[in-house]
Amino acid sequence: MTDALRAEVVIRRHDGFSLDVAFTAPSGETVALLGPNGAGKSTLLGAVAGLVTVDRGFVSVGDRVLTDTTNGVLVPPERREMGMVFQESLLFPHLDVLDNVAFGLRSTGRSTGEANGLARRWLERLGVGGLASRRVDGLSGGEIQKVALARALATSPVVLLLDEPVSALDMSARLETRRFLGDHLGRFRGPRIVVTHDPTEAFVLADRVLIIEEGRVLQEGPTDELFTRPATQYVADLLGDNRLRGRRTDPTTVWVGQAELTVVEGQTGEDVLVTIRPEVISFFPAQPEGSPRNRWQTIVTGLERRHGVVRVHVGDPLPLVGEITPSGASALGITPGADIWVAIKATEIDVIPV
Amino acid sequence: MTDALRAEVVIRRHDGFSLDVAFTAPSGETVALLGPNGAGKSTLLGAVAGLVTVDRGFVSVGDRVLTDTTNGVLVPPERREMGMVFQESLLFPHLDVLDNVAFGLRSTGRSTGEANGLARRWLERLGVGGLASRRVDGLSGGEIQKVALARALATSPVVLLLDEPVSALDMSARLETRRFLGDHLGRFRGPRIVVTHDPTEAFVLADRVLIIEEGRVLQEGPTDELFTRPATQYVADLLGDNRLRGRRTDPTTVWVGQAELTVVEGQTGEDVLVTIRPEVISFFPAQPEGSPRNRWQTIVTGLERRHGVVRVHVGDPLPLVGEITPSGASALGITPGADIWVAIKATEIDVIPV
Amino acid sequence: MNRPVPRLIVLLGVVGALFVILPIIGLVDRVPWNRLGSLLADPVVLDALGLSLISSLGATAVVLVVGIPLAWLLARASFPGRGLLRAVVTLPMVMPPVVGGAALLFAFGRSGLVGAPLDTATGIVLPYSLWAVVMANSFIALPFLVLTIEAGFRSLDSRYEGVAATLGAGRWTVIRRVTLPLIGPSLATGAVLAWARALGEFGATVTFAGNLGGTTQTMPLAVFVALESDRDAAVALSLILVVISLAVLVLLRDRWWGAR
Amino acid sequence: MNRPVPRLIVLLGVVGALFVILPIIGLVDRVPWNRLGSLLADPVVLDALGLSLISSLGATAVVLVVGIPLAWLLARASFPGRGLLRAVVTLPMVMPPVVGGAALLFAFGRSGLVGAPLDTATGIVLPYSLWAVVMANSFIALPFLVLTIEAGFRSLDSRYEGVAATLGAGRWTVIRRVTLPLIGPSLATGAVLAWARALGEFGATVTFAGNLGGTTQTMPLAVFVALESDRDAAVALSLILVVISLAVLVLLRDRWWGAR
Amino acid sequence: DSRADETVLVLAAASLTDVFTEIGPLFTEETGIAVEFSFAGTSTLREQILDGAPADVFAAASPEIMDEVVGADATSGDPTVFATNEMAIAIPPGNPGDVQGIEAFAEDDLFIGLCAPTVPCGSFGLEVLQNAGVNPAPDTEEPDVRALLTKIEAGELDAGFVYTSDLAAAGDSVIGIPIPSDINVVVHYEVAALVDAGSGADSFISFLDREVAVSVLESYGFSIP
Ligand SMILES: Nc1ncnc2c1ncn2[C@@H]1O[C@H](COP(=O)(O)OP(=O)(O)OP(=O)(O)O)[C@@H](O)[C@H]1O
Ligand SMILES: Nc1ncnc2c1ncn2[C@@H]1O[C@H](COP(=O)(O)OP(=O)(O)OP(=O)(O)O)[C@@H](O)[C@H]1O
Ligand SMILES: [Mg+2]
Ligand SMILES: [Mg+2]
Repeated sequence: MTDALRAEVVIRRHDGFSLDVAFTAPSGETVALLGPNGAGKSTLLGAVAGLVTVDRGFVSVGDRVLTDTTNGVLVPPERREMGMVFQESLLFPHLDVLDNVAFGLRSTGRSTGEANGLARRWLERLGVGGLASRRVDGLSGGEIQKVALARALATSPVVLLLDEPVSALDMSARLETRRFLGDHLGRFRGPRIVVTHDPTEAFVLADRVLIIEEGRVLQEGPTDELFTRPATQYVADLLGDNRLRGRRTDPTTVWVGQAELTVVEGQTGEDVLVTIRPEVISFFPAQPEGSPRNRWQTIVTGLERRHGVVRVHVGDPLPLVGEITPSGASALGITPGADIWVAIKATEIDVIPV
Repeated sequence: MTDALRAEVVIRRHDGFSLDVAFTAPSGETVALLGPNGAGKSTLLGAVAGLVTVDRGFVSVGDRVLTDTTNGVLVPPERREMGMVFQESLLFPHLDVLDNVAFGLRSTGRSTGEANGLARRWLERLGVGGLASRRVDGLSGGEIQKVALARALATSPVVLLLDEPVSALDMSARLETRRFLGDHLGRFRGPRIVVTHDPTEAFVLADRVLIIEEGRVLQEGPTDELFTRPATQYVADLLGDNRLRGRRTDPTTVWVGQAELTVVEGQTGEDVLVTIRPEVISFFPAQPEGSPRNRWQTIVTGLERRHGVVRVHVGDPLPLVGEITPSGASALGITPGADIWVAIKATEIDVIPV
Repeated sequence: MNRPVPRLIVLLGVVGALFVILPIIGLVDRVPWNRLGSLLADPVVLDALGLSLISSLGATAVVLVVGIPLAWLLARASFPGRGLLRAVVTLPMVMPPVVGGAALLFAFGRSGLVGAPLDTATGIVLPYSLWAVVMANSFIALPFLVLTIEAGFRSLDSRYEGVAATLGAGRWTVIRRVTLPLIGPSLATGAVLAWARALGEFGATVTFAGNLGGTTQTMPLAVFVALESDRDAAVALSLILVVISLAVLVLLRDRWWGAR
Repeated sequence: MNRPVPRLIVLLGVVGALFVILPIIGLVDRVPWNRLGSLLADPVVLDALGLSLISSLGATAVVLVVGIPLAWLLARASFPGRGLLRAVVTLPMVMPPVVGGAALLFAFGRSGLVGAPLDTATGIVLPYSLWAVVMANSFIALPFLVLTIEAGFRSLDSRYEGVAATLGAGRWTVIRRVTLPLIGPSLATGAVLAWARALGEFGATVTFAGNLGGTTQTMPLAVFVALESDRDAAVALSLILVVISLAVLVLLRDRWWGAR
Repeated sequence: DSRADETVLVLAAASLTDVFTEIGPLFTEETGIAVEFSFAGTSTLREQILDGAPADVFAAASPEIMDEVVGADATSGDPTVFATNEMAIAIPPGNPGDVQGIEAFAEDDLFIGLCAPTVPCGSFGLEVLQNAGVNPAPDTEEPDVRALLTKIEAGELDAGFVYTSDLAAAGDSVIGIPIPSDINVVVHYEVAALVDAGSGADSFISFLDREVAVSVLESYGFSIP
């Protein structure tokens, strides 16, 4: 933990947005930064890198204080040794691809020859060695992102800040780059932060996850813990399962918002986290008879096919996602907007006191 | 089919890249355009929209010929009535959010008041009504993409061309926008093309899929057909399953590249498509005993967690992906780079002559 | 991030500013303040002031109308001799203005290349009129506008124009609502340079248009004539010119420069 | 997409170009070609040519050194009176150059605000030297450079500078390798405008630096002197000036304008 | 001798350019003193002198400006008249306006040029017109005689007043019509040494009265008082 990144950042904007986040990214670990659009993820990375003015804040790497508003410390970005991949990539339009990647190397004192050699190797490592002499403005979206990644990694920074580094990559390049990043991040000794919207990415790349929303930390912790115990609906949604907070009003009844669920017996009056795995939800065209204790009519709000199953999103009174086979879906004639009955056995609902 | 979009586009660039694609997008249907980075997807959309010069080509919507190099027809982009969302969004930096969305409406003759009213409604529909008076340069990546989408949809174009319209959106916004797009696209009468790297998106949004690679069409067809019969490795990879081309050298042996597979009996000498569903692949820390006829040692090249299962990618001699439970994965201690044994029962391998 | 401005930049910038400010202070220092009132009431001065404003604004309008298209062609169209054309357009800046005025006479004067046939055909003689003043000012001011705006066109990301076209904006709508606003800073700068240069124009004007109070005598001409006999008046008139342009330029505040 | 250029743009552009080209043809038409050789061999002319090149390039260097920082401050720093400072910097364009020269005398002349103490302290007298020519040229050329470059700074996407900083580039590296290249077209245009204006400078130079053959007599001054007596020589000298600047400007080919 | 490395700097009115350029070498040959000239408009030279320009001699085309300089104590001796000039009518070759005499200056449909009343050639021109009883209809009032001459030579004006010395210098490019001496005016060119002038200043001033200088002055159309 000697070279952990510590950051406390407070920013207030005139338009009402404010950011107030504190976190620690241990050395040698990857933190995935998740959150909805406009949550403040890019702003936070900018503040850590010293590019965004903070109203109040503290940033340090190990013993080295980079920002400390109370003591007036503000190390400029170029001396923070932070490699950053920007969300919009921002390749230098006046330089070709190789010079873009060599830029940091030359800025930090290497000879042109050495810088170009290293830059070329980085481009090759990212599978875009052939673009070295290309102008930036003819590159495809994915090519741009790979070059931007090479540019940030080439300077061997102490801290890595990656703002959606693979969003424009095609699936196989994404997998490859992710694998490459995983490898690279594994060998990289410092702390690293990866902004992503993709839980898979978080799971594969990150040791810890930091979730922010509207400029506040919603949850933080080791990846596994977070995936098993999401604290909020947003986090649960993000991870794709039905995890809901509710309250047990009598031994076998839990209220989640407007919905009453019958569950396995427990202690009345406690706040609980309800988890309903998508597979356990059954759908029927009309009111079903039989064992399931929870059944209600609702409306299909969305359909998704993911890896061979159809994920059915339903609306009020309890927004849930269930999973059925494609053939089941077509037999039921499920389409967005259709009325449908949902059934869940009480024993299939996990209820954990919180 | 009266207003189908027909396009034949031939472009040759000095750097060796060439595009030679022909396709039809039927009216009222959505075509997903998939392909690896640099395949020519954005270039193709640009050519259809009249923004990119073609060396040879023909573009028509219904009876209306928009490009016809043999007859020297070239309708300028502003009279093609094509709504386009660009990969880099390209919001006008000199206009605020509302004016960006109102731009097209005003350009096509509406009064400022009417245009602003409509624009405001589109922004609200996309969940960013609150940004109306914001400058473009402070928007987050996701906000930018939503505004760009509103801007393109607001002009009620005849053809929609969407270049990765949701890549910067967070998961729930993506789902929502996708749902919204699905809705909107469903009501939209003309042809529409969506570039995406996400097969789920293609599956959910598209009626047809067009896959290009290195400027050539690899496969085209209705979404379902494509998902069940991908023609190439790239397509199979894209869809996540193990579909491989091989050759049967004796009744029960198929060679796929360097790998020999024992399969159910068939006709010697035929070319076959081999499909191995990820679930049927078993993994062992050491050489397994027992029924599976196919077993070999390999190396883990990647791990992905997708919806509750761990997808294990393995390398030579046969790159495959298998799926196991997280607990199984941790019990086996699977990590990238680990040695592992793979076993597949012969009866689980589908072999289809091609 | 608001980083402190590097000292060297401040230092050099201040030197640059002083280099302009000190002479102006020197000028203000010599102004015969007590005579300013009577000079400002002098109809000759008022005429000159009016003519200066009209002709400099007229010239600015002329160079905007022909200069923006010319800059567009230089930046965007490719045709043989483009580099040469750009260089030729720059020449009015390099020629001593008196020579520029003579060249205008050779071309548009009564016995000039174009002027002689024009006189024969229509009886119109361009020199000695307000038109001539505007022409002389335009000739001298054009390069400033063209080169500045051409630079603007060149640094413009032309993809925005494509975006506008897909949104249904025709050629002219794109130019009006996308291209020109995007090159706003260059446009404003070019116009200001052209206007200011036209306002101070002396040599070409006096040579091509002559100097007749009330018809072609602009402020710089009045200053020059006054300088011959009445130095204090000349300084005072210069001050008036300076104050007026200062007022106009300050009114074109920061945002007119079109910060992105 | 290579769309045909709109006719109106071509038409206006051609009008603009002809407006410059016709007078230059008129000028070329009057050149006494047979005397060109002997004029070019005349040591007075050669001196003037050399002085013009030295002083205009010197002035360009001076205004680049102080003008870029000044433009930077005007575009980026915020301080009270910024709008006023910008307007003041524009003034040398507006003043008749002869008045500008007089203002320079008032400030830096032997009995000027700064010149008098300088003379007393060090015995250095600025006017009537090559330094004075460079100063006069710089004074007149500065605004062109500053305003053009300021526009460049304003349309620059400053995020690129942030990117460069995260890659380890210090203040000066960023300026040298990102900021200045990105405003390349403006920089080139500003420098060309300043150089061309300095090359053609007459009024301020003759007033502040005098007209001494071999010391302060630049080409425009030589043209002035020739105009007194030998009109043909004056036209020929102007042509030489025009051809030289044409050559330089054509050599600064398209790509020097830094197409993005 | 000690004069060899001495240089006289003469600030001279622009209209003296030719004649002084020719006299200079004669002066040096005769006295061994080098001479340099700085030619500019008389008023520009005034600015430089009032600022303390390190010059030795001032040769002005305007007695008024000379008076101003004297009044500012910038001269070391009294100014002396070394040459005179007269006004003449200049018309372009071919005489497109069919100008026969001073009466043409009143014709509205001719293009008539004068110098501005504030400059010497303008005030003298007005004096001539007054003497002739002609009410002029000028189309332009040029800031100096050179500008006027440019327009006449280019055929842009039908007639204007210039100095006889200008006619001599212009050669065939303009035609001169003399003005009867009863209505003409005489123009005085004055020269004076400046304060702090070197000893060469007086040598130059007195050289202007010598026969060699006088003949040069006369060859350029000047008269000697
Ligand atoms: N310069 C700015 N001025 C005003 N508001 C800004 C500025 N920069 C960002 N914002 C606002 O601050 C909020 C946070 O923006 P930020 O870019 O950090 O979001 P994000 O979490 O990265 O979102 P996304 O996933 O869409 O990229 C947004 O609402 C954005 O509009
Ligand atoms: N103006 C141009 N000049 C030269 N090459 C270009 C130009 N535009 C695109 N290319 C090249 O053409 C190829 C196709 O580019 P295109 O942008 O169409 O790819 P894409 O399929 O959209 O990729 P991505 O998924 O990465 O966005 C790329 O290799 C790209 O570098
Ligand atoms: Mg962001
Ligand atoms: Mg693309």
